[in-house]
Amino acid sequence: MKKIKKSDTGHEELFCNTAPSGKYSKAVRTKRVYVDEKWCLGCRLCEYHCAHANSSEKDMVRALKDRTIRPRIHIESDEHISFAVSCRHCDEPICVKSCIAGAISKLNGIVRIDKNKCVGCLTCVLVCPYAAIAPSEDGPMQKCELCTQSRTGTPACVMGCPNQAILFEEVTG
Amino acid sequence: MKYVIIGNSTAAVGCIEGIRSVDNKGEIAVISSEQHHTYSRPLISYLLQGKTDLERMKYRDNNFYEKNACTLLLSQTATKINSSVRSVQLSEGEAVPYDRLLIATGSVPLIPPTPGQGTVKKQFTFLSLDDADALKKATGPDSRVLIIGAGLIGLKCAEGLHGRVKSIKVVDMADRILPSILDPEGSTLVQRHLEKEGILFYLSDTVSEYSGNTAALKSGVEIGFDVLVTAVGVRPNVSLAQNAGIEIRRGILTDSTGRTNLDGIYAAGDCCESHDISSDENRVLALLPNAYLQGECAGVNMAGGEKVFDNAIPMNAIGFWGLHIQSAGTYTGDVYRENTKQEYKLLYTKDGVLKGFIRIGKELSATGIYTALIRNRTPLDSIDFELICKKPQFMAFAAEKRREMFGITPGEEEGYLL
Amino acid sequence: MVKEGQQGNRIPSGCAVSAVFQKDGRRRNGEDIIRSIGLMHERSNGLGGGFAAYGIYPEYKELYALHVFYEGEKSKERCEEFIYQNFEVHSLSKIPTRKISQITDEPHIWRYFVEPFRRRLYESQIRDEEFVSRFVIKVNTEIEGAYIFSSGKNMGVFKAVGYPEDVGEFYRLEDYKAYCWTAHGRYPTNTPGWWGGAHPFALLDRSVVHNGEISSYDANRRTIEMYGYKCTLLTDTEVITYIFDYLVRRKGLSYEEVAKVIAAPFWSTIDEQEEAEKAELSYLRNMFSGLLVTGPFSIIVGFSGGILALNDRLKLRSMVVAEKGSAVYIASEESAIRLIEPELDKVWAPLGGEPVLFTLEGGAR
Amino acid sequence: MGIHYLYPDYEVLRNFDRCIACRVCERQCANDVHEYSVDIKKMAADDTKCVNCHRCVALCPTRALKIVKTDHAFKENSNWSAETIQEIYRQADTGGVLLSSMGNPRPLPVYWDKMLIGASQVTNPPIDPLREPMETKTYLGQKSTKIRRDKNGKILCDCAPQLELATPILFSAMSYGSISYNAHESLARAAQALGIYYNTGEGGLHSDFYQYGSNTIVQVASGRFGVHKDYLNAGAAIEIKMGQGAKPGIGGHLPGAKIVGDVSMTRMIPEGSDAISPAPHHDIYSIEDLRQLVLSLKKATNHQKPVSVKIAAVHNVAAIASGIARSGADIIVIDGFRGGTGAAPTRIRDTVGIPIELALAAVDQRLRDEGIRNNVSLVVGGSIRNSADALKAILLGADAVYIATSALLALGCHLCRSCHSGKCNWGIATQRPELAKRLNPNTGYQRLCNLVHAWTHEIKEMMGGMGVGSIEAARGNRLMLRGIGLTDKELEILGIRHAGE
Repeated sequence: MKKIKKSDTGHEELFCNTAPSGKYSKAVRTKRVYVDEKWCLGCRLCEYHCAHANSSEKDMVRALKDRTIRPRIHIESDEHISFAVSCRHCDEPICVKSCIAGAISKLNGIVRIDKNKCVGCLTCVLVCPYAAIAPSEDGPMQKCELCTQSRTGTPACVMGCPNQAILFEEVTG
Repeated sequence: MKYVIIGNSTAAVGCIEGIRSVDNKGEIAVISSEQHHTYSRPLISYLLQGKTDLERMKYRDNNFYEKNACTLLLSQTATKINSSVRSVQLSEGEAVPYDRLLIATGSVPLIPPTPGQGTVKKQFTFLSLDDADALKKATGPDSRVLIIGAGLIGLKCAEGLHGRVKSIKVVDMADRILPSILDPEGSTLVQRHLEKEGILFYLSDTVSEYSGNTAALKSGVEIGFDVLVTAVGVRPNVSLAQNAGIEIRRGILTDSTGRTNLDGIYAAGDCCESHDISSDENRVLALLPNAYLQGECAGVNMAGGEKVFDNAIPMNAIGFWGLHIQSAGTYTGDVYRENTKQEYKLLYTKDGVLKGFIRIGKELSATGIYTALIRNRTPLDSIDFELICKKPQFMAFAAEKRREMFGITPGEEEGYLL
Repeated sequence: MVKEGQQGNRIPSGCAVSAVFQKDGRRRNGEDIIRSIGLMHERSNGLGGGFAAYGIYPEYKELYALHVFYEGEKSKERCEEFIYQNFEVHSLSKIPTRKISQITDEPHIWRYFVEPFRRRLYESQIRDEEFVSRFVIKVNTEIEGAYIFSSGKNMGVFKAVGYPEDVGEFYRLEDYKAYCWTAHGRYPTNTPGWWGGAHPFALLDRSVVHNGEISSYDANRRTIEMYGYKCTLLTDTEVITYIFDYLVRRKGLSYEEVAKVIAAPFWSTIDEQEEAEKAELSYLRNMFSGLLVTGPFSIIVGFSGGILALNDRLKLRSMVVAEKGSAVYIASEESAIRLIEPELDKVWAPLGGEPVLFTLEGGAR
Repeated sequence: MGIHYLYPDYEVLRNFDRCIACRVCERQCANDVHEYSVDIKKMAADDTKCVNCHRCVALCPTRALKIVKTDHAFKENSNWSAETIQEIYRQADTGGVLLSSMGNPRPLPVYWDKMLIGASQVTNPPIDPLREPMETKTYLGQKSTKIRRDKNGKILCDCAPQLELATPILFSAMSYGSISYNAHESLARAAQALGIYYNTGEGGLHSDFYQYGSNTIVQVASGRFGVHKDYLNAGAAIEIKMGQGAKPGIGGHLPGAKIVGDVSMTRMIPEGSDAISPAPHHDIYSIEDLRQLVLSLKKATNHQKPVSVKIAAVHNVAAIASGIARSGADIIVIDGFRGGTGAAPTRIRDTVGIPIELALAAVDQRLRDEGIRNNVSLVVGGSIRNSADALKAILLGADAVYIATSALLALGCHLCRSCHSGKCNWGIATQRPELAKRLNPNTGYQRLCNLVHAWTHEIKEMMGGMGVGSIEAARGNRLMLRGIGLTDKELEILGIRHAGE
């Protein structure tokens, strides 16, 4: 597989001007989902694979037929451009720091939501600069947890992308 | 290194996590006048409502203190800070020495002096778990509740009590509800929504006198009630700091690292003043995210790390019966306004940046994109502002920016191994 | 019966090889070599055996010695007519043989000591060796029933259908004295058993005995045939002989250089060499790529004044070399050497693709 | 409709029980076959627009789609097939020449399938490629058998320029314009990674791809599009394209619609103008003219680059090849009649030219008979479909094979034979950016590498079976081939014996 070094992408700059406490934060090698907009076809298969992976049904038809899907990755597109948007699992996750219920945490590089604690106040929606958190069908908020909790165990959007526009890569973060 | 934290809420937790990101060894003592494991203060209305319970509203896991090696001193009130010998005097007589001290004493409710207040048997404030507990015990299906204050606390209290009491009436001296986060039109919109749920409002009015279970309003209206909740506001709890000689303005004054003017003493949370970058003014931002960020920043610096927190802004996400209100920043400058069936939206721009916004609607998504624009003071000419006004979206950003955010920098691909 | 090469009939065969070479030029008779090849009896199956001997005709050493099989009088007449048109014949005779029960159906076997007419050489504007080789190829392909199986100077090939030790007895090899003997016992996996198909195979003074079955056969054949050779027997030995003839005689390569062509090192090995060697190995392998021989072989090439032993690159066939004083022994099996010289100075198995070359001290005689 | 109406050849079958109306098919079909009906919340398909490229089928996440051949039929007639009848309707409609893409689909003999490869048993050991070296490295170029030595007797190792191939497979010419930028990038990167070559075709070389020059063969065709000095020097070799197997004797025509942006710049012709390659090179009307061009190109590149000449396999191919082998060219490429094309007149594609197997056998033998086989390397193309085809070609006498259709298939082509429409749903034969981006070169190059690796592995296995440890010992080793079900004449031309002999 491809080896990718993390660049100073300024991921944090959008929401948190606290100087990155680089030398104090623990460097964790983490795999993250990256999007290569150049190759996104806007087919939206990632959304469907995500919704399916996070359902309890083995068969996508049973899982998704006649339903409005609520994927944790979503495509923005216009006539010419399309790209997928999902949680960046930020080094300094503002959602974790802002959650009024203490329901969001980051463990092993993955930002997760404890649905049991979530009260649905939408503070996370207010603060997340990546628009990566949205309500689930049954109320509490949901977000991409890199399929650690899903049926597939490895990101379904990445596996389902027909054009390698979504990559699951290890970075030093 | 001995760390002492006065307070056990969000800022304190932020501080503990901040310290532990740098220092795994130092001792941490947490002094709390309450008797509870750290809990999510804003969740007390949800507790009333039954949407959460004591276990679930714990702000951190049960093993939080243990995991972070904290000594927890519950039901202990700090009475004095002796900065010359670096110790904190507790009400129980013991003095706790510190090398670094965090003051995170939060805020206390304001109770305006009103004639006859003493005659009200069941009266409460609504700031702590104990408040909520007491209020829960004091109310029943026949209770008529009078809430003084149509701000965030008063109205969340109203929502919390809704359904478990007979009636809820809200009095506020302002001419509209939620004046701190909404514009007049927005206030009206939300007020109508609350009224549909049976909440009665008495605005531009104040209680001139209580007499037992009756409140006489200045307007002449008399309201009978069984339970009174006073929620006109809070003020920073600064007396301890003040007595220690720490500089106080609207709240405790700190620099961007969380330091007060006294060596080794830091402060964070609702007891402090913040610099709101959207208005370029110092204000008390009694908001949970703000408390955490301040506490964490102070914690890192207390432990010898380096961190600054210098982009505080006001922001709020609140909802009542499915109607969500999200706002941030300062309402100043040019306004983009949208009022559709789905959403009521105001965006305020000034000096080429987004200063503030208000969104009201049943389904609000991606608001963080707006919030980030304010926080980062993103020049609006670097994005497609017209597009982003319609809806917060990344399409409005330059492709390069999107690549920074979501992608992999070209040239870093080292090639594939087969 | 379809002979070797007829109607495209190609017969792979397993074999035994053996050789004795005296570096000092001392000549010995054929008894030792017969015993040596005879020991490896089970490596042959009675369908072919033969010998090449160098230094046997000192009295005619400037003349080409043609050994010819004739199937009948008619072919003899035609061939001799052709010989007389092109050569001055200094001597001719039947090759002496001994009647033994193991060797039957022998053809007429004649020997001619000849010299090309100067006039013919001048007319054709070619050197005498080239002239003789073309003549041999022409006879063998065009004159039905005639087959020249030896055409060198001061050397001769003796071969027949039968076990090699019987072939040696048949040809009375105890009467010949040579400084170099090579021998071959054949185990063809098809059974035409034609005398011409026995080995050694020789062109001019270069003779080849070979054990193996080369997988590159048709690639080599189709390449060498571009240069005027005609592979009529479709045997490995034939094509290898032609390749040696082409590279040594016509291209002027040394025997070591020939080894770099036919048993070229693997590219990975070539890449490890220092620049000059790498360049030469690459050049030879690339330019003569059609002459790379793959598949198992162990060959012994006899020529005037020297002998070469070579294995395929992977050493898929056994071959042992030994020395005792100025005698050199090469054989498929060590026992075949020990039988005739139990006390050896040195015995070794050459590596795959590593040529072992010996020449007479003081040059060819 | 009426007389113009042709019932579609293929029908889109949708299993509505499985369709979740995700609309991926709709978004992915450039031919607008699929459409979502909002009112009934169902997908619908217009079969008349379907080219049977399988894009929708491949991307449907619930396997709700398949394409089937219609059972709509004309009255049975062995002489007048449905296809023949419909072609007449179309021509009667338009008065035009019928156009097609990709290779000849007719059921003509495929000689590869009538040749079998040998293997060692007992007398000669098979070689296990996992244990022993198994070499596929090949050099293309003139082989000099002259041995010259310096004064110390060292052999002088100077020879004509050679192309080194890690494996005897090259990607054959497909122009930028006929295929997309991303397809070219995939080919270029794969060629580099594999240690082989790809070919620019006659569309010039995009400046982005000069970096792959050492693995590039630049083509000079009759239109001379994109040819200039830097271009000639950018590649590792130059190929003069005299003909193409899919359409011998005619030129090319890339419609102006495809001459956009970089394509126009790379070809050095104005945007929107048709790129017409003449049938002949108008400076080559004879073999001696060809020789002049070969020498001119060598001169222009300081004799550093091998020059190849590509011809279509036609009736007298052996004689033509003999002429080329004496022209100074280093490599002869022969393209068989099953070779692909971005667009060709159907009649020509299907009826002109001869099979590559016979052409190769004839040319190789002819050059050997004339003793000039070493003057040139021989590369053949025109439907090399698998590693066995490639090895059979080498056993017949080729030095290496060109693959194009196989490479395109690896890139996703489903052989719908609609390249000429410019709406390739797989992002290959198109210049529309939204379609071209469907071929991610990261994927494409990887798949090409995989394909060639796989073939090389298979070739090594078969070589091992034959006991041939190096590819040059397989070249022209026709004894390793046997015919099956072939006539004496066919066997004679192929120069092989029948199975069992």
